[in-house]
Formats: sequence, structure tokens, C-alpha cells
Amino acid sequence: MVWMLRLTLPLAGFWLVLSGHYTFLLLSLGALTLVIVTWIAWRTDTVDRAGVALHLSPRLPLYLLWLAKEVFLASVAVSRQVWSLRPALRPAVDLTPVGDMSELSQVIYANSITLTPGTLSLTVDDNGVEVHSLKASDIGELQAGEMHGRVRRLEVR
Amino acid sequence: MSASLVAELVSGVLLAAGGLFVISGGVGLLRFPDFYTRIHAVGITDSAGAGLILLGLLFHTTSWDTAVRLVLILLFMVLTGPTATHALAQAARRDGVHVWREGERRR
Amino acid sequence: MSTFVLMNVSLFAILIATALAITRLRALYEATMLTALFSLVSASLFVLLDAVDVAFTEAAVGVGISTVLFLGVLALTRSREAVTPRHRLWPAGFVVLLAGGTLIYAVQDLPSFGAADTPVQAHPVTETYLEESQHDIGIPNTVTSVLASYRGYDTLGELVVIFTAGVAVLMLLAHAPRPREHLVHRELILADYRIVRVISKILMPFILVFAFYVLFHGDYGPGGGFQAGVIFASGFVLYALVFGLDGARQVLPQSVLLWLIPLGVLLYVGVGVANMLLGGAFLDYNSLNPGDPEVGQHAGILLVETAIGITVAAVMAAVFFSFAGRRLSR
Amino acid sequence: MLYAAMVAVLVTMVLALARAFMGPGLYNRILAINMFGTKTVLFVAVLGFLVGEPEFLDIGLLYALVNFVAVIAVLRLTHYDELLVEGSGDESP
Repeated sequence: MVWMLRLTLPLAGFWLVLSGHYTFLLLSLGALTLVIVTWIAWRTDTVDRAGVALHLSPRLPLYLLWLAKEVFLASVAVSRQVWSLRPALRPAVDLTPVGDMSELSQVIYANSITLTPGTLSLTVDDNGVEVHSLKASDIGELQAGEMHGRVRRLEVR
Repeated sequence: MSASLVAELVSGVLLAAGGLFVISGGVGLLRFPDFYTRIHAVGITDSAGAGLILLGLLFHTTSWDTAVRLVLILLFMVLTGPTATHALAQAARRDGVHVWREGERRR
Repeated sequence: MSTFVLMNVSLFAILIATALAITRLRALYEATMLTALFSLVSASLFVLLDAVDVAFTEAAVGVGISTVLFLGVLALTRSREAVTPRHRLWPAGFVVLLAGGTLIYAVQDLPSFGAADTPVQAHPVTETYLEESQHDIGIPNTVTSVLASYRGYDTLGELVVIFTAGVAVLMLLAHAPRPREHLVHRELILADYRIVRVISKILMPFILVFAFYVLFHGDYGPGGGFQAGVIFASGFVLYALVFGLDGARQVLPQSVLLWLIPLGVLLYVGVGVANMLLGGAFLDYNSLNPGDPEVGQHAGILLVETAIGITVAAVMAAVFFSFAGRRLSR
Repeated sequence: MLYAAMVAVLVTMVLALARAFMGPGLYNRILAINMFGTKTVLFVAVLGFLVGEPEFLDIGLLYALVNFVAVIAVLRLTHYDELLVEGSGDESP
């Protein structure tokens, strides 16, 4: 039941903001859509047992704002490399630990790493995220764990 | 100053900054020495460039429908963009695409 | 030169450059990627020309499905183009030059770009569609009224073409031999890619909802049955790509797909037959609700678009399954 | 500023195209084409505002979703080549 709500509520929101026509006909078609898609999603869950659900933490918007700031700063740094006459690129590959994160948090963490220019997640498993970066200090920053901590705090509810 | 003028100004600044990032990424895609470093360049256009341009458009509109779609596009790009690049990088890594180190010939 | 001309010219230049690059490449995977790019550029051009519905279709079909199908085909054959011996290039070159020359000669007869006095613009039927569709049919998107109501016959024909093509492909490919075990070991199993798996899982329902949104809002904006069907199929293909064909088949069994293919066509024809039983002409939706023709039109268009969506989605998914099923087993 | 953003996007499209032509290899091309796809989203969005018809954003939304499927498809389906060469004798030069 909780599973269904977690899935259906975002989908319902998606339909409502997209639609913009709140007539009886379109709302009932929307309800029909939600029934069909939820049913298909339920079937996929029994097939792949991936057990992924959108845990929308109330802290998520705050995290996204912080991430946006990081992305902006990193973009400025990489852009300066792009435009400098002799780009000082010292690529490095190293592992940054994930600790005992849930799978979804690992994904958020790895994608945040990729989203920030200058760092890129290569592989993800329980040992950690293998990161490729334009300079070694970027990986050091990740290993220091600020982003990791913020992603961790998204889990706490 | 009226609110709409401020919105116009903010939108202009965001669009200009976004355009700058977008071009930077494109130039980086050509200038950087190997596949992995180029991904970082693409990262600038896809995250900062796209984000700023979409935000700029968001300040440019007064219609609710349009604003919703801009936000949705932004959300989907945040979701799919890094996933696609990560998948690419992981597949390239698995295929043994060489990681360029400083001082090597560009490829 | 106005900005729009400039944008048109630059997009056309990109388009031609892409086409030339596609012909030059011998590595067919790369060429297929460039055809996807070709679709992106031409869709942008359609947007620029204000043909929003066409752009929508091009985006959905060209990028979402045909790339995937091409790749599925390449997975069955080999991915490098054979080198044609030089002496055999001459006749081909002659034919190409002849055909190209004829086309360029014919271009002189085309109206100039953006001309207002072309037959398309000047013919009274254009006026009729644009002016009277609001009164006759009462939905904002004239493209949808033309496609589903005024020219319902044509659209039925198109649907039957898709149906026939789908059946033909399935007859050729449906009985797939299982892939040989030793060939599978180097395959990329995306379900092991944690991020791709999680994000695809989250994204898939949204793609499906978006497909339904496109289907049901064709009256108001760009969209309709064809696009919706393709988007639905591509959402499903995403699932099959990540979680394997067997998984996708468990979610939506092949037999169900095979039933859905004719179901759409039958629904379309059924609407027409119902019109006749109610005393109207074939596909004359007014007869669905003689009191208020607009309601009848609305219902008829909705049903017909749904019918298109069902068949297109089922055909696309089934065709992908049968191509991929020859190799992709997991 | 809309025009400036538009020009930036178009120029970057050309740059991405250059990388897609040059390669080298499959991955650089996919990378460039993936980037071209996201630029198309921006192009369509900005164009919608220039023309004054923001309904175009539906197309942008569609691109953002479909481009992802295409990239995943390439990654999933491009690994058969060597199989043919190593695995069976039916590959003639």
C-alpha cells in the first residue's frame, strides 16, 4: 500500500501539472492512466525485484540547492581550464568510499559526482565509487566526505 | 524598478551565463585530450549551461504551464544526464578505453 | 538576412554535413548514431518551420524507436559495411547523379521558401480546415482534426500499413532461435549497472504516463496516437534493454502484444461501423451524438487516437522484441 | 539575450557535430551525439520563446526522455561485433 502511494503520487502529480485541463473527461482518463501504469510498474517489480522506490525526502530541495551551487563553482573552474591557453589537466582515478548507504543513496551520490564537472563516477559498487577527475584534489575533496554526508542525511527521516 | 523589469534582467543574466557555459563545454569537447576528460567538458554544458538557460527561461515566462514544463525538463535532465554519461564512462572503462595521463599524446 | 533565415540555413548545413558523414562512415554503429543525430536536426528544422506535430513525431520515431531498431538489426548482422570494388561504383555513381540531377531540376518548380501564394496556402480547402474546424469539430489543434476526423480514411490506411508491416516482420522473425551460450558471455548486462538500473526503474513509469498524456492531449497540443504509441513502446524498450528481454516478456507477455496489434485496427474500424449502424457515414463521428456533434467528434477522435496508440505501441514493441530476441536473451 | 543563448546553442551544436565526425571511436561519437541531444532540448526550448509559442516545450520534454533511451540502447546493443568475429566462422572479410 505504502509502495503504491510512493509510486502513484509522483505520477499523479506529473499528470496533473502536465495536463492543465481539469475537466471530468481528462481527469478520469488520467485516473485510468495511473491505474494502467501502476499496474505495469507493479508487474515489473515482481519481475526484477529491484525494489526501487522514490523516497522523496523533505530535505531533497535543500540538497539540490547545495548541489546547484557546487555544480556552478565546478563549472567555472572547468570552464577556465577550457579557455586557458595551456590547460593544466592532471587526470586522476581513485576510489571514494560509500560506507553503508542504501542503493538509492549510492545512486544519488554517484550521479551528484557526475553532475559536478571535474569529477565523474566510473563504476559503483559496495566498495565505493571509482571517480575520474581532472585534478587529484577534487577526489580528495570527495574523500573528505562533505557530499557523502549530505547524501547520507537525505536518508534520515 | 518594476518586478517584471527585474525578472527580465535576471533572465538576461542567466541566459548569458548559460550560453557562455554551453559554448565552453563545446570548446572543451574539442580541446580536451581524451574521452574521459571530454566528459567533464560535456558536464559543463549539460549541467550548468542547460540549468542556467532553463532557469533564465523560467524567469522569462509568466505562464504556469510553461514554467511547469521548464521545471520538468530540468528535473529529467538532472536525472538522465549524469546517468547517461556515467553509463557511457562505465562501458568505456569496461571496454578498456585508455585513461589519458598528463604528458601523453592526445588521442 | 533575418535571424530565422540564418537559423534555417545553419540547421540545413548541419543536416547536409550529417548526411555526408553517414555516407562516408563504414562503421555502421557510428553511422546509426549519426542517423539519430540526423533525426534530431530535422526535428529542430520542423520546429523552426512551425510544424510542431511533425517535429514531435520525428523526435519520437527517429530518436526513440528507429535508432533502437537499427541497432537491433545490426546486432543480427555485422557492423562494418563491406567495401564495394571501385569498378562497381561507376554505374551506381551514374544512377545517383541522374537521380540527383532530376531532383535538382525539379526543385525549380517548387515554390520559394516561405512563399504565401503556393497551392497549399491558396487552395480553399486550407481555409476550410483552418476556419471551420473550430466550428465543425471544436478542438484547438487543427492537425488532429484533419488527421483523425476530416481524413480519417487516410489515417486508417496508415494504421493498416503499420499493422501489415508489423505482421510481416513478426512472420519473418518471431520464431527466434535461442542465442548460443558461448556468444553471450561478453554481452553488456545493464542490470549490473546499478545507476542505470535504478534510474531506468524510476524513469520508466514517467515515460509511460507521458505517453498517455500525449495520447489524450492531442486535441490541445502536439501529439496523438502515433506519437503516444511510439513513446509507450520506447519506455517499454528501455525496460527490456536494462532488465533483459525475458523480464520484459514477463511484464507484458508476447501473446498479449500479439492480441493488441489487431485490437487497435479493429477498434478503429469498429468506430466506423458503429457510425454506420447509428445512421451516419463510415467514420462520421457526428452520428455518435447527433444532439451535439462536437461531443460526438470529440469522442470519435479520442477512440480513434486510442486505437492508433494501441496498435502502434504493440507493433513497435513486438518488432523490437523479435529483433532483439534473436540475440538478447537475458 | 534569447538570441545570444540561441547562438550559443547553435555554435555548440556545430562543435559537438565536429567531435561526432572526428571520433575517434564509438564512445567519443556517442558522447558528442548525447550532448547534441541535450542541446536540441535547449534549442527547442529557446526557440519556443523566440517564436512566442511555449507549447514547444512538450517536444523538449520528449527529447529529454527519449534521448536517454537511445543512449542506453547504444550501450546495450553495440557489443556483438567481437562476438561474431571470435564466436563463429560466418564473418567473411
